[in-house]
Amino acid sequence: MKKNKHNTEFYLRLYKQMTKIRVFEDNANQLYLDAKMPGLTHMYSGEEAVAVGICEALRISDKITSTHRGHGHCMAKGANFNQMFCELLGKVEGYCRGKGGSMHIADQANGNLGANAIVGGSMGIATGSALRAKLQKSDDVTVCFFGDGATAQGLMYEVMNMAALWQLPIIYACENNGYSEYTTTEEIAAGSILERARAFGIEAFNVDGQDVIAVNKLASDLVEKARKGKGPFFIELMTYRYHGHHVGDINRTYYRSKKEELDWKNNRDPIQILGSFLESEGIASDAELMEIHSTISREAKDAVDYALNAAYPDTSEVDLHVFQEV
Amino acid sequence: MKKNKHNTEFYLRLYKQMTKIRVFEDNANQLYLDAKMPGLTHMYSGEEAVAVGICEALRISDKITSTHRGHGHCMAKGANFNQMFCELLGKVEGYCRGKGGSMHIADQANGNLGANAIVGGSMGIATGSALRAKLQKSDDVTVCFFGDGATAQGLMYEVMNMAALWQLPIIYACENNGYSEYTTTEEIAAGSILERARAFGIEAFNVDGQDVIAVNKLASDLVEKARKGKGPFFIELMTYRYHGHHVGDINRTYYRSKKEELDWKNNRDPIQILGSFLESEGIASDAELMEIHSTISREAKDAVDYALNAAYPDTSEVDLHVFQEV
Amino acid sequence: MPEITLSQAVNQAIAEEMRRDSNVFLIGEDVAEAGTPFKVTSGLVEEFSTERVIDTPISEPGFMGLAVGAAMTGSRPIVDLMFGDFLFLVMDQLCNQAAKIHYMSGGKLNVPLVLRTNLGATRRSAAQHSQSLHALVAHVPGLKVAMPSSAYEAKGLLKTAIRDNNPVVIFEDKLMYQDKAFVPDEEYLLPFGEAAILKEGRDVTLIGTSSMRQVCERAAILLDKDGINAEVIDPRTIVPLDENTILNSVKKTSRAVVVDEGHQNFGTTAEIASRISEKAFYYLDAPVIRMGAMDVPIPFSPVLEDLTVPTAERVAENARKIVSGELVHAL
Amino acid sequence: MPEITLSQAVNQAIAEEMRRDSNVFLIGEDVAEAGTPFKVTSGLVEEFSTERVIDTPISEPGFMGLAVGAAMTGSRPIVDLMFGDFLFLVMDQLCNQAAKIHYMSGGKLNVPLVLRTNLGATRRSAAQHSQSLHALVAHVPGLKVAMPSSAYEAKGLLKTAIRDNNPVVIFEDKLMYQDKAFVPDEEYLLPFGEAAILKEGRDVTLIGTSSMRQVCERAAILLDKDGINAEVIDPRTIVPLDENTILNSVKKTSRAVVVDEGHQNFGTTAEIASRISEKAFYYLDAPVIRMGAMDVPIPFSPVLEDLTVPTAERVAENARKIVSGELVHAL
Ligand SMILES: Cc1ncc(C[n+]2csc(CCOP(=O)(O)OP(=O)(O)O)c2C)c(N)n1
Ligand SMILES: Cc1ncc(C[n+]2csc(CCOP(=O)(O)OP(=O)(O)O)c2C)c(N)n1
Ligand SMILES: [Mg+2]
Ligand SMILES: [Mg+2]
Repeated sequence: MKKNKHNTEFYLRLYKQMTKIRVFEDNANQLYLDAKMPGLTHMYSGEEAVAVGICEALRISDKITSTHRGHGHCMAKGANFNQMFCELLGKVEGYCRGKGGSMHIADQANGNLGANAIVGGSMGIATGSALRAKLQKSDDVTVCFFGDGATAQGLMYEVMNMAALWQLPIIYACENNGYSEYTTTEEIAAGSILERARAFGIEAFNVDGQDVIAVNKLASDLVEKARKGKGPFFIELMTYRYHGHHVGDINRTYYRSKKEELDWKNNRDPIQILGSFLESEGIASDAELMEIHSTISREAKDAVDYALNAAYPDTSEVDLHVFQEV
Repeated sequence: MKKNKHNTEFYLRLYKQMTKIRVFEDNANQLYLDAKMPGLTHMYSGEEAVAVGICEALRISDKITSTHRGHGHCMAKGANFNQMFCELLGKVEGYCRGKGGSMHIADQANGNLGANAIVGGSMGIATGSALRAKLQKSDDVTVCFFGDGATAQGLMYEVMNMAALWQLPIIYACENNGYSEYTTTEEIAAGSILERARAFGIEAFNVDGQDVIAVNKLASDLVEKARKGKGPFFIELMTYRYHGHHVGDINRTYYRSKKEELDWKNNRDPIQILGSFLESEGIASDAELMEIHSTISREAKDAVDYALNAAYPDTSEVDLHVFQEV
Repeated sequence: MPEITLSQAVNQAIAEEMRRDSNVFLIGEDVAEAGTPFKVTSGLVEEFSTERVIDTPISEPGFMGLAVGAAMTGSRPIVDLMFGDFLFLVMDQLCNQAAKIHYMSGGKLNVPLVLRTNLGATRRSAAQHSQSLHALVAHVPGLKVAMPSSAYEAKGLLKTAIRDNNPVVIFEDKLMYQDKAFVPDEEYLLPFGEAAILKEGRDVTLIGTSSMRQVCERAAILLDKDGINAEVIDPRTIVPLDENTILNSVKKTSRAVVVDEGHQNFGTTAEIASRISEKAFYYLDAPVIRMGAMDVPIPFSPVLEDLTVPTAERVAENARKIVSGELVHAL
Repeated sequence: MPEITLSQAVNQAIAEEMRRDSNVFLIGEDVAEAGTPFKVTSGLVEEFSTERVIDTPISEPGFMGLAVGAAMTGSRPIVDLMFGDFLFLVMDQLCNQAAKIHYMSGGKLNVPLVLRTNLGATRRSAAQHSQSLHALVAHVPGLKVAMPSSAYEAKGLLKTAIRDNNPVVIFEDKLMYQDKAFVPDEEYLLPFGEAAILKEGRDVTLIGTSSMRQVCERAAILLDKDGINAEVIDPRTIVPLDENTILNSVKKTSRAVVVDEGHQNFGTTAEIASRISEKAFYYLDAPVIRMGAMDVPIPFSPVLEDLTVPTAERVAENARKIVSGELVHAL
């Protein structure tokens, strides 16, 4: 099936968005290795099709909640390099004035209610955002991103129950990357994750999280249904993280093999998969895709330089924003 | 099928145990109405077949955890009138030296790890008791009693997941009496309670909670399996509470009809159902059953008198048992 | 000025604010038709419908989380937590999320929610339904903590809480729901961080939060009979705490007894007493006396439970001792 | 005497107690092969197998509950809670259940469990991974609270905790895991409720818990240079609290600074300072100074985060002021 112009642009946009995330993470990792970034951070590389496929089905007024592995969600929902790198480096121009850091990036203007350093901690927030939409009779939809590990948190079942009882416009997006920290999903999840959602009367779907077009198609469908009051929904997206649990998790053969890692990187990379498709459909040539990559890399490098030279918050900020004054 | 001698005695025991609970509750309610009991209490009347059917499948070293509506579980697991009434009245001879009261009665010697005033609060405790049995390679089984309302607590899903992963010898017994406080189960539970357990890979069963023989048969089966390491299991027992949510909940037509109450009392009473069966099988006559009832009533009256005259704890007990000294 | 119960005062505050601002809604267990076990919210569902008076399953962490998310996106939820003891269930959503979101987002997001709950023992409800846990939330930056001591404060502070743009935890004394007080006909709000001086005095300052305000007032009457003139102060909110009113009083009286129904150890009395001892050091003629609840789980048996909470007699006795120079604790 | 890291000290304590008592087991997230993110429990699963070193799903309330039930029936679980911030998730099982069961059952049941977790900021981990929440659990009757300040204390206190028949929460300083200290070759236990006097002095008492002990020791060195002779005390456990050692010291020095990494408001410094002010009232020459962490969520940015925690310089500065009669706070 020959793609029409609209789809061509859209597919290129998917490609660019995924590339932006990958490039962002490569730079963040390098900042860590160069000891220029305070603390640790969790890389989204490998999972780009999940965030991009879903967020491209959303509009700006739709909301998302994100996780400790949140850079991808944040970029996919519209964030820019400068403010993100500034936040990662604790600079005042960051999305949270340097107060949140990697694990708490929020981008209110684009509808990102924030990353969360408590696994599963944003499930209530996401569901509450959907409740707000319903109370306001708005047709905004909220997407709650979380990992397979977060399915062990009881909070998820509490809020899915209420979302189902009250038919809230929310989509629970479980990024199943096979691991929570250093433990495989089989070791921590009995039964079936999809069946758990279904047992609460929630329609649930499994999708290849490396295929951005498949993800986007399913997400677009469900978002439209949720807008019409037919939510909630649940999606399990099968994916993989390329790096360690965090940037410092270098020696990981004791919990997963190099072979497995290589297999995903070589054969199931979401950017490559879309790239091959674009080439085979004649939408973009290899050179064009390379050009996209290098443009974005330059933008990222500029942003890194900008962030490295940006100012830290003034020390007087330390006790600002504990409370909002009226 | 003609019952053999063994069954005859066993059936009579089921009848007596259920009657004990009913009589206990009638006396407790009267103590409340006469303003002789401090605080409030939750009556188990109507649900006797659940506790008795299950606990009669257990031996003394098996454990149970109980709920705010816990008198039935406590009696069924072997407690005596004197210590129970003493506890309800805050007397030092009570099961907890008067410190626990109705909502915290525990009877360690008979394997009752305690009632709990936090809805769902004992689900972890019960599962931990089963973990202990497994670690010790003992074949003791633990039963966790809880209400339909407690299925809304996330803790349940966390511990069911671990019980399933580790095949723990535990039976989750959900007493579905149609209400949590003043709200019907449909209003608070989306989907299906049984499917929720199954989604965690736990075999789950539904049984008529007014039919003590059916309850006991299922429970005996599952207890035997659990002893052999085939746990966990889940049972949903359909039942009804005759009184209000607590003794003070008198005007309840706004949330359930008198007709509904009468229907359960007249047509689905667990003691009547077993009584009719005993008569029809020629195991006991109406007069014999009446005699059982009056004997137990006399025992209860004596225990009430005993408890009313028993001593309160000495004031020096107030700061005893905060810590166990070695 | 009509005399109404604390329960009615809370009900009025919620109704008035719900009428004023359509973003306000109420959520919790059995808050609608049942009007809560304490019948505090009766009638609200009839006026505002089940859309804005929302009955939940027994999922405290869950509906607390929902409220945080709704608040972040424009609602102003009032969460009804049936017993203060259930705070332990919602601590993550309250303290790791609600309290920190404004700060973590560099001021971009905020969480205007009110968590209404209660405190107070001697209701024969035993260890899991009798706790006074306000000191725990007061320790967490980002939460405000209000402790109304009568129907008048309950209404005025709750209305202020609902209009505050930050998470506020308000503790009602469950034994006081039927107690009456005069309340103005006109609308009024009580500001946070302003203590009330309920009785002026010159010999000793009695500081009592929530349920302990009345205990201090009764103690002051007992002391009057002995010719001891006590000043009685109710902080009304413990975060923010009106340090000035307290310090000014102690500078005048040179003596203080701090009374609170939370456990004494690591509790509210420690914070207030240590601030006085530090900041009014040169004015004190005697050690500041702390009187919290005993450091034991609340026992069921009435004969034990009644021992755990400060009484007017014991407050008066301690005040007498420090006024007469006979010390209570000093070694 | 070998010098070992705090991490090794904890590992040894667990291993020794698991060898000694087959009822002891370890449970938590990634405690087995991964040995926790801090590598504290590495090697234990090899010796004791996955039966006694149990990896759990990310279900803090759930495995905390399991530990309570296992403890009630004869086990002695050690629960590994990866970050102290996750305490907010387990508060119900810890505070409504574990802490109260012995009391509520009239002494029949008991809960011998240890909850190992950590505290400490300045690791650039931001607001949800940097809290020092020991004051919260110290407020709840029925829990003991230990705060080791070096490898030596970490081993000795943890062994005592494991043998205690009550629930004990032990807070390790996550910044100290690689810090070394001398530890005896022979087995030793450190009793609860006995403070350590780390340096004797006559001019001022510096009381520092956990991470703040080193801060106080460094402050004492700075003060020495000014000719001020500070006494340094580490309470080691805050429940039970060794009041006598602290009071005796202050009676000698007449001045005290209390330093703790928990938030200051309603925190540990309030409890210790108010006890000193009350019980050593007549011995004090200056107000007791409290220095807790700032009352703000911990910010990510290093330039802000470093401001939130007391430093040796600031402790010394405050001590100098009270010694010289120049007050810090007194109005
Ligand atoms: C409540 C809580 N428990 C534990 C942790 C520590 N932790 C951080 S990420 C993580 C694993 C999460 O796994 P998953 O949800 O699958 O997300 P992934 O890292 O795979 O994206 C854990 C255990 C935490 N941050 N919060
Ligand atoms: C955590 C918690 N939330 C709320 C309550 C108040 N409460 C006590 S019993 C009850 C209803 C429980 O319903 P269910 O589990 O079905 O048990 P039932 O009373 O029907 O036996 C509620 C909400 C509580 N005790 N604990
Ligand atoms: Mg994962
Ligand atoms: Mg029920």
